[in-house]
Amino acid sequence: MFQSIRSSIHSQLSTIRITSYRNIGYLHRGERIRGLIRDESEYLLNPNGLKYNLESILPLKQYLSTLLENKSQINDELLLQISTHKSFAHGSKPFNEKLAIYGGHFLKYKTSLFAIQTGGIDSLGSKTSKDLISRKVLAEFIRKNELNQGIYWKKRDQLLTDSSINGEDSVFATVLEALIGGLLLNKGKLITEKFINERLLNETDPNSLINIAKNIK
Amino acid sequence: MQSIIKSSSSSSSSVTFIRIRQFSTSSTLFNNLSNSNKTIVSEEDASKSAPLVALHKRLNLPNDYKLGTLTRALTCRSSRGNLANNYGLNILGKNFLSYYVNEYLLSKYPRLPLPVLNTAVSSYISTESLHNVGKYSWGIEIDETPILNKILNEEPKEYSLGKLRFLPINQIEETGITKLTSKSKDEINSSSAYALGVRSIIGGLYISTQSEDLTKKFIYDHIISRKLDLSKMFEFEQPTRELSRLCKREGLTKPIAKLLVENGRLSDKPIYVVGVFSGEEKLGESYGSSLNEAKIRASVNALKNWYLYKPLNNSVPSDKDYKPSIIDHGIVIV
Amino acid sequence: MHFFIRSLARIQLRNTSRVFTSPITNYSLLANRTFSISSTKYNQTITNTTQDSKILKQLPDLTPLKLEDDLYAVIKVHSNPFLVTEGDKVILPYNLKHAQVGDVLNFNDVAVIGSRNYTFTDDSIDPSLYTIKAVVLEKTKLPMRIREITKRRQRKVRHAISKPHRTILRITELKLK
Amino acid sequence: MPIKPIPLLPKFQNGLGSFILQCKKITLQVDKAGGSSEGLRQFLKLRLNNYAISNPKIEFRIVEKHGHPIIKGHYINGREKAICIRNLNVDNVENKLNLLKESSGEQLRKRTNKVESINQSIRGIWSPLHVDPSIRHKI
Repeated sequence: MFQSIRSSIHSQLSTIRITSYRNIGYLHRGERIRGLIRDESEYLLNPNGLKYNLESILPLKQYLSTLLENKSQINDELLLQISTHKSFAHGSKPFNEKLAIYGGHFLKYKTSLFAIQTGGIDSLGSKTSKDLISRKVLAEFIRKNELNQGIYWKKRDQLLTDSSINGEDSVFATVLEALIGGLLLNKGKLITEKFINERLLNETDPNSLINIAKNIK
Repeated sequence: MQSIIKSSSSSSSSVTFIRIRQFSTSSTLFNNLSNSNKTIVSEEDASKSAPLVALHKRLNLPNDYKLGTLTRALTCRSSRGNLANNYGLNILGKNFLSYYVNEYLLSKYPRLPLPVLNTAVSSYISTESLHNVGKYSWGIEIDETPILNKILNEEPKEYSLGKLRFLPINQIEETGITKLTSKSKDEINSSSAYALGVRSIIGGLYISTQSEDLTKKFIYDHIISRKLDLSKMFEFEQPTRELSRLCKREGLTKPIAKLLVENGRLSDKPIYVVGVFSGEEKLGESYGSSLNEAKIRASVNALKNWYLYKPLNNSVPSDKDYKPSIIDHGIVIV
Repeated sequence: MHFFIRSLARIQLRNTSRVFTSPITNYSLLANRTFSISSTKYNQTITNTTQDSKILKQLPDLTPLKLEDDLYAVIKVHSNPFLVTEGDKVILPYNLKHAQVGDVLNFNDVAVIGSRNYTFTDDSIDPSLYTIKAVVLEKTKLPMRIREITKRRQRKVRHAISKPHRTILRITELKLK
Repeated sequence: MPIKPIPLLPKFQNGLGSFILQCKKITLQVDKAGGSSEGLRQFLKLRLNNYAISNPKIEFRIVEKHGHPIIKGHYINGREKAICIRNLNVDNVENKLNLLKESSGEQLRKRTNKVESINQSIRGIWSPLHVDPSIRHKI
């Protein structure tokens, strides 16, 4: 691996040559055989059996298009990253972990300001303000707005059906938080605030977090 | 003498007059009273507390920030008395802090891996860190004087409003007195109390000014402006392997280590400079006293170059003139 | 891939230390070569910028420096040079009488501004190119020193006491405009 | 986990971001009748009010005690500085107060460098291995 060359860095830079490569010609399909590299399209499927491609993000795109109106839309790759959980494909595809952390903090921050507006400083830390952004409510929001089809993740155990145990709630909540994080990083604070005020913390909207949190109990 | 004192206390300055007497006894017999009837301190009472006024001015808090709010921020839930406590302010301050520190780090280093990001955030806003802010940069004092001493010293009732009030864990043991009650769950140590105080002061700033921008600026000035060297926070277990996984994911040519310069190979202190190249691009370079060491160091250097990439524009999403920069694809999973 | 290219460029340029110099075009600056003490307090914005508009200035292009991460500068106080970066403490060997603790100082006599790979030098760099600010942290003294002064073949010992003043500044801002 | 984070605490540098006056409290110890306290008594009567108003960041505390007058500065770093001001006149008392105010509470020490820095060297350390190979020293 090391070539001991006594010449200078300059000559070194010009003499780098790429040596031979091993190219993989065969992608295995069908049953898994150890040592063979599988065809991606075979196993890159979400629990609903949807293939990993840009078409699946159309519902999310439509959902956002009314929000962003005539402003430029979020690019498709970012939307796909937003709807991909870390558990999918062993993290080899861009995933939403950090976006979710960031978006989650923003959501928490905004809901605390919302709680102060409605109930004063003493309402912070109460059960109602905590429930507003619980995993269960956030996941229900994704389901109610029919964004749950195109989410890529991997079930911990295929046999578990209860959504609070098999990880579905957690993954869906992460996607919503990542959506907020992605909007923030791509479009800035104002539009994200608009999104939160119109869609998440809007009392008149039956699908908002406030109404979901009321009904879920 | 009395006339001097009156003239000075009538102004807005922070002067107190205390007659010191020596007492050897101290008392901690007073129990925690219930916090059911909470009162918010009036502005007039609060302005009589010299440490409170001084703290307000020292932190350059705006005039909208009422002294009563500052008193509330310094009153922990466990403190005795019936003053309004900082429970809500603390939560608000915590939300502000965690959002803005996360935003700052994510915008400044978009590719920072999550474990390092979380550690860096907690370096800024952990209890220990905020304790340092409260104690060693803001100079907040703890209200430690026993009540009996306060009475005997003729200390004004309002004086202790400017100090941090909480129920400490390590109460002074008195000889001949056995504590029968078990440890209360409200008891906190001084560093948690300091952290509560600092977070609440930040929460109180928003409550007083209703301005997110002012609060953000305050957080940047006092919390984020401290120096933290992120490049010293990494420890890689398998740097060479991780680098090759990274190159594979990003579609780069497989990384190859090449010896650039060497000196003293036959001596007992040889030195090698190795660069890691992907195709013709140099990813990282470092030195070592053996070829393997230099290669590992070079890989670490390349990984740090990648993870600590700083975009040129330094705006954050909450800025008005925000320009989006790159969005990271996530940590490399080996 | 910016960082790869930048780090590559860095290595290539390290060997050839490049210095861009430009002739002094603004002679009015040479007359006033100390720092000015701003009357503003900390955290206040300063708006008074008086520029001599009669002299046509051709400002040098400092884009390479602007693309770099960290900067250093050599600032001069009463022609005494100090090499500083942001956050450094500068120890002035005297009592800065007119400045109070907490005041902000603007430096306008700067000889060098540079980064890892580039350096810009001038006799006195045009102040419209940079902002360098410091805050007065502390006005203190050195520990008292007693020196024994004797003359040969005489028994008398004189004790010379010295406790000189120091003013300590912190560089709070160092950036190109 | 491939990357292990190492926890560090950030370092506070006063003046960066915000400047905080290090002197937080000054105690003025005065004797009611003693002759050596005359200057301080004058100061308390005539000037303290204005002095306290012009220095709102500092808490002033007057203590009545027998003996020579002492002024004591309390600093954020936890240290104290005490100065005995016996027989000093009003102006000298004020000068001593200014001295306490302008100090950071750090113990007086020798300053060996013109600039004290915790930053890494920006220009880097010179390396003999990176000079032009035609003039590089070879062993």
